[in-house]
Amino acid sequence: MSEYKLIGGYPEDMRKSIEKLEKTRDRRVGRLPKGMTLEEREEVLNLCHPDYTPGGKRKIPIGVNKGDTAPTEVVELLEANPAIDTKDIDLSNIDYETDILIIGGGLTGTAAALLANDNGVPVEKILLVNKLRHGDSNSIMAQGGTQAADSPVDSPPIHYLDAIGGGHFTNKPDVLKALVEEAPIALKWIVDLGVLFDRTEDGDFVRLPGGGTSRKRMHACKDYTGLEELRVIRDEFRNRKIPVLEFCPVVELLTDSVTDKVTGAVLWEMETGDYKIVRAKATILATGGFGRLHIRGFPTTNHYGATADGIVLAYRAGAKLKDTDTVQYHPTGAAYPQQIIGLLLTEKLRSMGAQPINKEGEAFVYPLEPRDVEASRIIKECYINDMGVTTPTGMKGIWLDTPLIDIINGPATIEKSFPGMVRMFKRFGIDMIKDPVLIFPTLHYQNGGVETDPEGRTNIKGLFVAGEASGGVHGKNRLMGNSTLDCIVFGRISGKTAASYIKGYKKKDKISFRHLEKYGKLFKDAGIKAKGRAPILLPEYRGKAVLERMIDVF
Amino acid sequence: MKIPYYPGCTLKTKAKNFERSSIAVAEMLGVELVELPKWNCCGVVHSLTSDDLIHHLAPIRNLVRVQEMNEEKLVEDEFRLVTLCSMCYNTLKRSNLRFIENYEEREKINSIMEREEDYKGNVKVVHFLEILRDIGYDKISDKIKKPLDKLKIAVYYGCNLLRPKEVGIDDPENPDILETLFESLGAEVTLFPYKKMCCGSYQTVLDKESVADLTYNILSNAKEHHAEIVVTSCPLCAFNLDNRQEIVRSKHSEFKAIPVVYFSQLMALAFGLNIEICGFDSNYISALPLLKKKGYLKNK
Amino acid sequence: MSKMIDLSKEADEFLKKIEELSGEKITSCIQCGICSGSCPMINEMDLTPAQIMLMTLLGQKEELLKSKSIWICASCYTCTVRCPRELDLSKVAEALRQVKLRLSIDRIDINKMDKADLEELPPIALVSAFRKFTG
Amino acid sequence: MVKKDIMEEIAKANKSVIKGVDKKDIEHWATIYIMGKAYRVPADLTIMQAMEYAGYKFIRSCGCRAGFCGACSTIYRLKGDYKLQTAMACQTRVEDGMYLVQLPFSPAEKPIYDIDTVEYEENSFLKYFPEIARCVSCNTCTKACPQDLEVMDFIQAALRGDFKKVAELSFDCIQCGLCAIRCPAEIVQYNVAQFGRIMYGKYGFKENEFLEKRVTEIKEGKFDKEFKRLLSLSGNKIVDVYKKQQATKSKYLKKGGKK
Repeated sequence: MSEYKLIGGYPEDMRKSIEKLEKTRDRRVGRLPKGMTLEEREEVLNLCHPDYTPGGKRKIPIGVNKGDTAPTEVVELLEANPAIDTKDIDLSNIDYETDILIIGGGLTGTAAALLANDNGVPVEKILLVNKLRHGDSNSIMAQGGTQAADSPVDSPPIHYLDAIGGGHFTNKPDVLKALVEEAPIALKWIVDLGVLFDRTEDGDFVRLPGGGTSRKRMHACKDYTGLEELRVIRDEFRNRKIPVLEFCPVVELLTDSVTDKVTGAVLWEMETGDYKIVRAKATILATGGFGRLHIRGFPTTNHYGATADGIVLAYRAGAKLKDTDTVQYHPTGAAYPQQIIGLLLTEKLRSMGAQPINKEGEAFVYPLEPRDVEASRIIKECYINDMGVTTPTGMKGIWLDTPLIDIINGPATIEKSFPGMVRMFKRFGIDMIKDPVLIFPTLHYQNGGVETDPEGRTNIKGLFVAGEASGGVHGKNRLMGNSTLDCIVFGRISGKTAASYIKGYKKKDKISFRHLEKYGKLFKDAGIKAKGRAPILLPEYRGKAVLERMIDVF
Repeated sequence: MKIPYYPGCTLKTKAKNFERSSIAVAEMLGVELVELPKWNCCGVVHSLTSDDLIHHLAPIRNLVRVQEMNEEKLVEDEFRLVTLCSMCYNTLKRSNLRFIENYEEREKINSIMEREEDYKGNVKVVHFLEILRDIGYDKISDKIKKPLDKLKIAVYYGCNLLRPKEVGIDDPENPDILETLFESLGAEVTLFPYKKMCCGSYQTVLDKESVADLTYNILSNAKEHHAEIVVTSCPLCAFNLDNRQEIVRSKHSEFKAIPVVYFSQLMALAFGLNIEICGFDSNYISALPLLKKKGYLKNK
Repeated sequence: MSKMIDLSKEADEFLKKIEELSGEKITSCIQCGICSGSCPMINEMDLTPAQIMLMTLLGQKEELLKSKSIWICASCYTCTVRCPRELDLSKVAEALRQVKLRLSIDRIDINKMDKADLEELPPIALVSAFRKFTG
Repeated sequence: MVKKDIMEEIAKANKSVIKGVDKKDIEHWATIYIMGKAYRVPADLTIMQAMEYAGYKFIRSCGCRAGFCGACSTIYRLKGDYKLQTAMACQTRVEDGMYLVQLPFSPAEKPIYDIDTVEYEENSFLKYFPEIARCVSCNTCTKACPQDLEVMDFIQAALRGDFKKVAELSFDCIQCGLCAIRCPAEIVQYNVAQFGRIMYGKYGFKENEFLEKRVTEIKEGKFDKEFKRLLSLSGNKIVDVYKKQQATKSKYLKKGGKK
């Protein structure tokens, strides 16, 4: 359809650059640029990382974290009006009475439900609600793997050090300890549930390195790790017949008017426009991250519903946030073709030998620096050194020399290890087994979130948070393979914590919008006016022309 | 000699002993049964209506695999496809005949299969018993280590090996291929008038009681003629005659169980093959007590 | 001079349909009864094979489709081999079953099958039964 | 100064991906028919992006937008072609003359089983999915699969109880439901596959000795002391320990890689 002539999916000028890359390939095999020192890392971060460069951020004007900085896009949501008008909602009519309300059905929420059930909460006393379908989440898109220190040369403390260094020593130590220590236990749990990790011929796990890891501890399921993990635990969830609501996002939490405890939530049935009231003894927030806010104008790897709902809801209810100023940009998002810009090309590609290469065919960075460092260095190569490859739509990118993977690991490795990726590029006419692919950093992960303790508790009673929505465990940068791990470990922990929390639960708390009244007052006190509404639930991709001609009939 | 071999689903599940013993027996006779690299359900049972082409996709696909095996040199110019299960044999063979004869219908099938290579109509479906007949009973006798002369055997054909006429491996009314085989193995083959009477086949799913009645009639007839063991070549007959004895015994207290085994199991025994290969432990009514009594298991 | 049987239009259409589906010339049946005599399932049947042939000839659709016999035929082909007019009765039975199955009226409810049976039965029994009893 | 420009440049280059496509940037167009209605859309978009350009805002039929979740199953025909084709809307470029509709849901009840007590044996598939015995090997499922999986082959493998083959052939299944909607035997292939994979994962391998050992070590508190030490380190001390550990990297990561 496109008018420019494509050769193997690429236009002529990009082809020319590929030819240069092919010429240097042989001498690059097995020879990598040196890793950066901590000082060099610091320098490139300050120069090129979207978090460190000026702009794009503001101070949070009200609430618990008043004065902390966060991306403008996030602050705007914290300054918004509630999505609902409380006058429309009748709290005397409760639709669902439950012990544990779980918001979000990715790996975290699903694991939490199973563990709550394992710890004595009957299935009919659990309710899992989803904005989209059960399983529509960032979890399902995780490709690379899950870290767990189970090999004899590795240990949870070694894992701990790798993660805390990767997080620039800003991780909450006790929470991180829980993550790495529970990792092998969580791994065993999902293996026993039937997750098919990659295995060697003798049946042992294949363990791979990741950016910033000093041991091989990545457990992958080809490049469908999150999909496989999620569908397995979701199948177990379904076998137990735990109640679930789909297309029913939470649009506001409910709190007790005296104690400020979180005591339930208002759901909005997206397809019918109906509100549903849930009263719960404990609420687990597992709403994931914020990629679809497109912070600093970056494309994202995230799923359609990743719109920071959790942060907004929890913050209004008085929960404390942590590390909201840092965003993880994955070094290798797709930069070409246009149809897949921003989609994830897993770090595992580099774990297995693919190298970032500039337009002149030269390697310029050690392929497995921590993600923020790697991403910054790629941005620098494109926009400061002007060594990026320009696409027909005006994007700049760097080659990821994928054919090296087969050269290093033997023929057919790419096909076997990255079937999803090969398939995606094939659909757009590109053969990543023969040709490199073009990459550029993409918005990937919400490093911060609602602050929790090692048990998944927040500063608000009755509110538990786990997974990407939580903050602290990864500090200001997360390592590959620690996100699916985070989801499973803290999903499990929060389910267990919530189960023991409700055991001591005696009197029936009220449900109210008292926290909204309080939050509204903060605006008044600060002399600012709330703008727009949040949570936004879904991003807006209809073109300008469409939005301008829209008639608001409802 | 390498021949393409079609196992069928039951030989990979409930009738593993049939497959294992047959492959071993074939090997003793210099025949390698080469399993189709990829195969699907044979499409059993043969679809009998004139317009129902979709049910012939399954058998024809398997025949295409034989063409591929020749192209890929997995076998040398060998277009026979051997089956062990009588039902698979019947289904594959009848579809094959229909589409060899009817070019127009074959083209239609080919166009629906779309992604497959076209079926050219050059495959011949044969039953393993026919291969044995071709090898020659003398050669089979030469391999005997333990003659079956201490056993009184009733041979049971069932339906699918014999009927309809155009697919039968022998005379549909007066077959003797199994008798000849077992006589060449030294056995005493008893008279068995009910040897080609239907066992009830798939009715066993809907109505196990009436299948048990048929089983009772068939096996009683064998026992009246002093048979001690019954052999068959069909896993569904085997299931009905063997497993359904449980119901028979609950209805007829005087009925004494009689083992029903695959012909290949006894061949393997006669050839002196390892007792595990014979697979007697996975029949429902065990033949082991009988075989022990007759002295076949002494040297274990 | 024999009297002609005058079939109603529906009866005639039914006969034609069964002849087309089965590919058998039902009018050539001479009602000798060898089929009934050979049938191993005869004890379970409400209509004998010969009756089925005659009633098909007469286009007695309702009675035929109600009968147990069309489902009890196990396609053993004994009658097929023995018919002096070389008619394939198993094909006629199949055609009758198909008339019903093509209206989405199954003989067996797979959902209600006993789990223990499903574990015990050889796959070949299930495959063939579902071919014959479900549409 | 320079630094801020970088971010602006990046945002500019990505504008169409983030804010939706602007008409004035488009050179090439295609006409597609969404449920029969014609829309002129930019020719370089995926079906999903094109529908959004046309003015649809998704609630259903849109999930990960990257080919992993199976939410955006789409069926379509091209002009002058009788063939009914399938696609994931987020992974397929529009073509001129495409007649399409999305499949928001695939109705199918999943059988319930207890993975701890279910038998890992050949007939287990038939016990929970007896309808697989109705497969006529028509291959429609395989043709319908947007992931290009050999769906018919794994259903056939299920019929003969081959867990390993089911798991391997179905591994890339995103459970979009297109096979199940097309199947004349009314089999729900993705549920069969899920059961097969779980059983194979759970029962197909022996326990991993390293993992078992590590779990025991953790429960016995083997690492408590080391953690206590690490958690007590502050400031530069933890940085030093980290640096030291990173220096061991090459020793542990090198072996086994190159060929």
